[in-house]
Amino acid sequence: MSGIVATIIAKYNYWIYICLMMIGLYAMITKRNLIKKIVGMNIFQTAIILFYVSIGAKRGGTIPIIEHAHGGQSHAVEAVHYINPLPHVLMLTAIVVAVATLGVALALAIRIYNRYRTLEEDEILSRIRGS
Amino acid sequence: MIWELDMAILTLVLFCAVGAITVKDLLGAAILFGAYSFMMCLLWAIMGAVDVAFTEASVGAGVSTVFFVAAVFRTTRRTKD
Amino acid sequence: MSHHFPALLVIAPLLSAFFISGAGWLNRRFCLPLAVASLGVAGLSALSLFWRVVQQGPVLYRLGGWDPPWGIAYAVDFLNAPVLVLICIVALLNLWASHRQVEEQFKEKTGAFYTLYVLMVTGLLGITVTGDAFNLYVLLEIASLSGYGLIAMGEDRAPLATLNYVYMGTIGACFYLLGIGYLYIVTGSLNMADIARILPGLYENKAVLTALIICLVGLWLKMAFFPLHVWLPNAYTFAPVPSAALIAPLMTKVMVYVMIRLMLTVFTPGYVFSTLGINDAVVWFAVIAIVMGAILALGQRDLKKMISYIIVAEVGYMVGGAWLGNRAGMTGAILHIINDALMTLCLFLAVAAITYRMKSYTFSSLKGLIRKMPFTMGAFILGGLSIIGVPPTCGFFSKWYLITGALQAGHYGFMAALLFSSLVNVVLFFRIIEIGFFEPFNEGHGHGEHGPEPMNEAPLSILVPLWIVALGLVVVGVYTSEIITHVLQFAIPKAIL
Amino acid sequence: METVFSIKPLLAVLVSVAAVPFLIWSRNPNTRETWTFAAAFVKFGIVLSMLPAVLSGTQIVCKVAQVMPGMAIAFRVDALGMLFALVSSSLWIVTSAYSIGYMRGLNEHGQTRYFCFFALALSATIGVAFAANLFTLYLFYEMLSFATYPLVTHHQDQEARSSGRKYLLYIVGTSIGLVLPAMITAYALGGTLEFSTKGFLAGTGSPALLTALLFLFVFGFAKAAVMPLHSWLPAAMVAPTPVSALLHAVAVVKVGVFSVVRVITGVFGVDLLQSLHLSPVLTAVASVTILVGSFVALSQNNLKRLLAFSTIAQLSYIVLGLGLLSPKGMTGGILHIAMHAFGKITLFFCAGAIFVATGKKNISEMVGIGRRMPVTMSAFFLGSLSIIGVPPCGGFISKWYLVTGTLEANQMPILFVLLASSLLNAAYFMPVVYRAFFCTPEEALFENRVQEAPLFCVGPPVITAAISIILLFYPQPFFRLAESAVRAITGG
Amino acid sequence: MKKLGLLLVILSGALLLYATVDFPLWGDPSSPASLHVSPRYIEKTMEETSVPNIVTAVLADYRGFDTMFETTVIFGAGVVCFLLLRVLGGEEGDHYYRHLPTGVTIHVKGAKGKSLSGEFERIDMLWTPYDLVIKTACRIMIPFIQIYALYVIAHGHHSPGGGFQGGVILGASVILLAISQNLRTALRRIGEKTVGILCAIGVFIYAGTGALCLALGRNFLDYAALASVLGTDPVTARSHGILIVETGVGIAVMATMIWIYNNVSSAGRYDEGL
Repeated sequence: MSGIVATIIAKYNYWIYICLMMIGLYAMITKRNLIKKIVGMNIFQTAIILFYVSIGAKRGGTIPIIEHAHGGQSHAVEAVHYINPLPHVLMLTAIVVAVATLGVALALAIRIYNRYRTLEEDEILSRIRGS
Repeated sequence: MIWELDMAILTLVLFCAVGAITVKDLLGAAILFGAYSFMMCLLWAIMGAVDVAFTEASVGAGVSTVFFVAAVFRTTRRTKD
Repeated sequence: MSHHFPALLVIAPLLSAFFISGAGWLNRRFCLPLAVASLGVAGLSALSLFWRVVQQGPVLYRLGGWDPPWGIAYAVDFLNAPVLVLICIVALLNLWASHRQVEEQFKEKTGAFYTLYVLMVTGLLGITVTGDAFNLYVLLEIASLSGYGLIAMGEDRAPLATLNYVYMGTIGACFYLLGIGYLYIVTGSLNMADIARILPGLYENKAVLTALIICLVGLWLKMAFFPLHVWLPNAYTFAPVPSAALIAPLMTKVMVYVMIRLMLTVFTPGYVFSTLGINDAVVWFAVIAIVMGAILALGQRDLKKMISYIIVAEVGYMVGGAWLGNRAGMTGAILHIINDALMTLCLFLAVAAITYRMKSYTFSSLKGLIRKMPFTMGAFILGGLSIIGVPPTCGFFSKWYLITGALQAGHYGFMAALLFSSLVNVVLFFRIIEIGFFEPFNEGHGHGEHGPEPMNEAPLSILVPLWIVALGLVVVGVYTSEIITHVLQFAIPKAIL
Repeated sequence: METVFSIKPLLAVLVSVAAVPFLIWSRNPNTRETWTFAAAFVKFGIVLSMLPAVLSGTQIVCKVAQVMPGMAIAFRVDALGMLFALVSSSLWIVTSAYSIGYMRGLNEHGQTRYFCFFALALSATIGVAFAANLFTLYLFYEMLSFATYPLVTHHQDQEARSSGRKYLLYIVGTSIGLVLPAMITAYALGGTLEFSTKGFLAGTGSPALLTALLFLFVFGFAKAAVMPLHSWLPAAMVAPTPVSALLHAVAVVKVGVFSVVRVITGVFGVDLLQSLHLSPVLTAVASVTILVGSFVALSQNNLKRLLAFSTIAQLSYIVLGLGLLSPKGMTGGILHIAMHAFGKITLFFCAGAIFVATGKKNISEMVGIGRRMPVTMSAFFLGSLSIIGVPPCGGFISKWYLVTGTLEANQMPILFVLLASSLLNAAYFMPVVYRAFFCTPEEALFENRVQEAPLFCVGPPVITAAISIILLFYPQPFFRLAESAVRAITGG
Repeated sequence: MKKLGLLLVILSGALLLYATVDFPLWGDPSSPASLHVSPRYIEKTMEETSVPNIVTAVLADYRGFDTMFETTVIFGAGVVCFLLLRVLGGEEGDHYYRHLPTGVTIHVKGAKGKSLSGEFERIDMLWTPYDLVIKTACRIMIPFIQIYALYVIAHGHHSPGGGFQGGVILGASVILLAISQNLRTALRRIGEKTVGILCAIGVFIYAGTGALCLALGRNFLDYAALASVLGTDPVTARSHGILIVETGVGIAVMATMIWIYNNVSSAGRYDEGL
């Protein structure tokens, strides 16, 4: 029993990230509303960030800010005591990219709405064919 | 890291995500997306990624949601799915 | 200074982007000179880097002064040096050709357009030169994001096409990011060379296999490999011509370069070709891509869309060639990156000239065009011949290597697909020539000397770059041997026979 | 064999390309035609200046660019190429004169374009003649295909459009679909594309593969019009007559045949073909083309179409001669390149002259024309004699050698094919001549005012007919070239 | 379409799940990711850059090049939004003004917008009165938010935060102003041109610092080169260099967030906004 729990704990993060990613992907593929797709896109991106942050997690490690006293010489730092900071750095970048993409996508959606007065893809397509 | 808390929030995140894409109102979707982001932020804080959590709190739950709301305000709340 | 060229290459356009953006608010006249100057500096850096690589071998540049696995390194080698030069040349020529249209079309927003243009080039150069897998993702996003902006400013339907591109492109980039994450979780490194060093012990690891597949799918989305191509035709068709002429030659080609880079440098040929058994499957996908691209191109009734579908087929050439798993195929694929970029540029500049005068690019507007715009159509035909693969234009030589590769690999399906697409290209281009040459039909039998019909050529600022590219097609073709013996042959690891 | 480096072959190729800008920029027709003549004479002069060296057994080589490892754009002038270059460059002069008469006589449009592409086509032809390797040959072969397209479709009407389509479909389709893969395979097998007297494919692949390659080449060079890839040739007869004359009796079709000859002799080599026992197959294909072509020609009413089918049949003589793989047969085949060229071009010139003078294209409308246009029709008669292969015309020599070749190779059926074909030739040419001259005045379909065509139209056929006759008595340059070519091929 | 999408999603999900079998356990301290590259960051940051927050050090120094482009991405997004949405010069049509003391609304037809005296306020057709409570509360909150943002930027060396987070908060404070009052009020405080130029300046500070290092003879972004300019030892120079670029990031991110918000919330017309 404890073995199963241990496995679940050990991989649960990864499973959830896969679920989230698939939710986002599903929304992007099947939803016809442009903004809904954008929401899906953001969920998708956030899921990947979750994945990376999970890589960085370290049992028994603390947040990656070194304890030190001002002025005093700090003691030797051991890697095992701190969480892996590299994924965090990467994910800061990824979050920024996500918000940048979000801005662009929303701007496009607004332009499309101004032109066709709807956000539903099928309605837009029928309007393009109609005109 | 407290793994029970971690798992509980992970499950909540899942609900928020499903909610955000199924709700039939774009403003609702935007707000649920905000909640989703905030849950994520909590999750990362638990995992010790404080900087990422901070960023997600200000960007994902904050500015992104504002952008969404602004865009929905400029377009329409109506959605068919 | 000379050993800072790898940084300068990317920094010059980047810094100028900020100045151009500022100039856009303060005084728009400075935008174009700034852009030209910065791309010129980048071009010179690329050329001198190319020269140095040919003379002395690969160059490594440590950004921030940190050693590679910890810091980010730029690595210029035989594979990316020619691509760097190519990007600079294409960007500069297109800037020259299209500045007039940009200023007419964008008016107050000229500054923003040039900013994005330069940023896009920065991104592409960075993607090509970087030796760090994650850095590549960030630069990829810069290139894509500015690409979205450039494309969306086109016609009525451009925003919708762009939004679809945004969706697909984001999925693609995210898949790539995810793949890098999978590699990171098993190797702990982000530097390409470092990953390649660690990887041999992990060939059996399922995460590595998955990483390869996800990265590939992501890149295929970005490069519009057949079933994943749906964003491309609309995006390139509705984009404004100046942007299309930058993005169409470069974006897909740089993505192919990234794929080859991953195959050769990160995953190593030993893993990609020997341990995995997916070569054949990928080449068959490429066959489908080529055939479908060709068939879909046949169904089009306007110039830009036709060329877009040709690009889809050409991507199939390159992917198939790279995955044949032998030296000739790989040489053909890399050579085709260069050649296809030039051919596409030539065609799009011709389309730019036609659009500039005729205000349309549908087939029906091409009637009598060979009389009206003989120089433009001449260059267009030259580009078409290159796409068909007629010697001595460069298209012939890459096709030669690809077919040789297919023969050596015993992959006759790929060979047949290449020949089929060449034949379809003959039909495509001669259909246009027919329209331009025959219509409107002369009454009677065409006897009797007509007075000279009004010739209405595009301005020289488009024609000169257009012809530079068109003649470049022949020059590159004639110098194929030099390119291969001095550059490309060192770009392919000795392990590939 | 001695080898000399010289840029003359390159000059010979480029001279007509260099003339194109002058043609475009010359404002009035007279300057334009002067430039055409100048280029034609210069080209002929350059080719002629290389003749003595070639006759003395020297090879002139010129390497322009190394385009791929082991593959170059290079020229090499040997006896075979010299013969072909001599024929085409000398006939360009005559055809230029004829073009001027014809185009002015009919007041055609787009003459500048016409002369430009004509010059380009000639460049390509000489390029093929002097090509030192298969790649260079292919390059100029393709260049010729595209340069002749505007000539074939010169009239720019619906008929020209559909003919142009057919032309390109056959020519470019086969060259990309068949020759290109064959060439790449040959390169992959032999590691080179350089023509050599023994060929470079011997011992490199399985017999089945090599046989398949040979047929890819023979059918791939569709300009040779070997059946079943012949039907572009009648379609291309919509072109103005000078184009048909030079390109479809001389340059284009001969380039196809010449390419086949080059492949047989330079890529495969006679020994290899002999060891593969391919001679009967080749000759069989050629024989079928000869007989079917001749039979179809019998039923033609349009004079130019008749000539086209006759060409299809005659071209296969050359393939046949080579396919015999006997020295005499090959000599005959190679000589036939020259002999047929002079004979056939005469016939085309005459057909064009008739069209210019009367506007008639069909044989049934030409009854009694010999009385009105005696000079033209006499030339026509001589030309047809040359094609049939009877003295006093040059065609006799080549046919004689072909016949002896069949005897030498001990191929009796082929002998019968040749004889039957000669009879058929006579059967479709002689009625034309007969009806032109021998008919009652009541049957004649022409009014009195019909006269000979302008001098520029009538002169050329007379000249070429005269040359045809001279060639019977003085075939020396061509004969010696053919002989030394065959010597080189067989290594004797 | 739905079924096909589901199938695709399940397939790719299965592929990803398949790979997790070979993943190291979650939080395993001996996973390759924790052993290969990252230990050096943790152990050497203090002596090499003298920045206790490892994330900041890696972000702005070891992998500073990534961050420069990250900032550029944001800048690019701002430019794209401007290019796509901004409607320039299209001020023709009807205009509405409200007389503040009395609340009377004036309708001006078919004229270019003109600025009336301070007693009038330009409004949109769909105008709703503002809530005084919200307005006042936000007015009080905004300065504190801004001070906090500056703290986040400046204290990024020692605590979570840095240029990016601080910049976003700073931008959010202006956005809050635009939401609680209206966009025009916010635009009066920080105009379009200012935003556009600030954006460029912010990223330029980053890239320019890098270029300065290059000009001083070290590699691009090697802040140790700044030691001679700042008059400190190379390690402290790195620390200061990080602060400089973080400031640049802060400016750029703030300006871009405002820029994107302005364009999105008014669809490029720069009217009242939300």
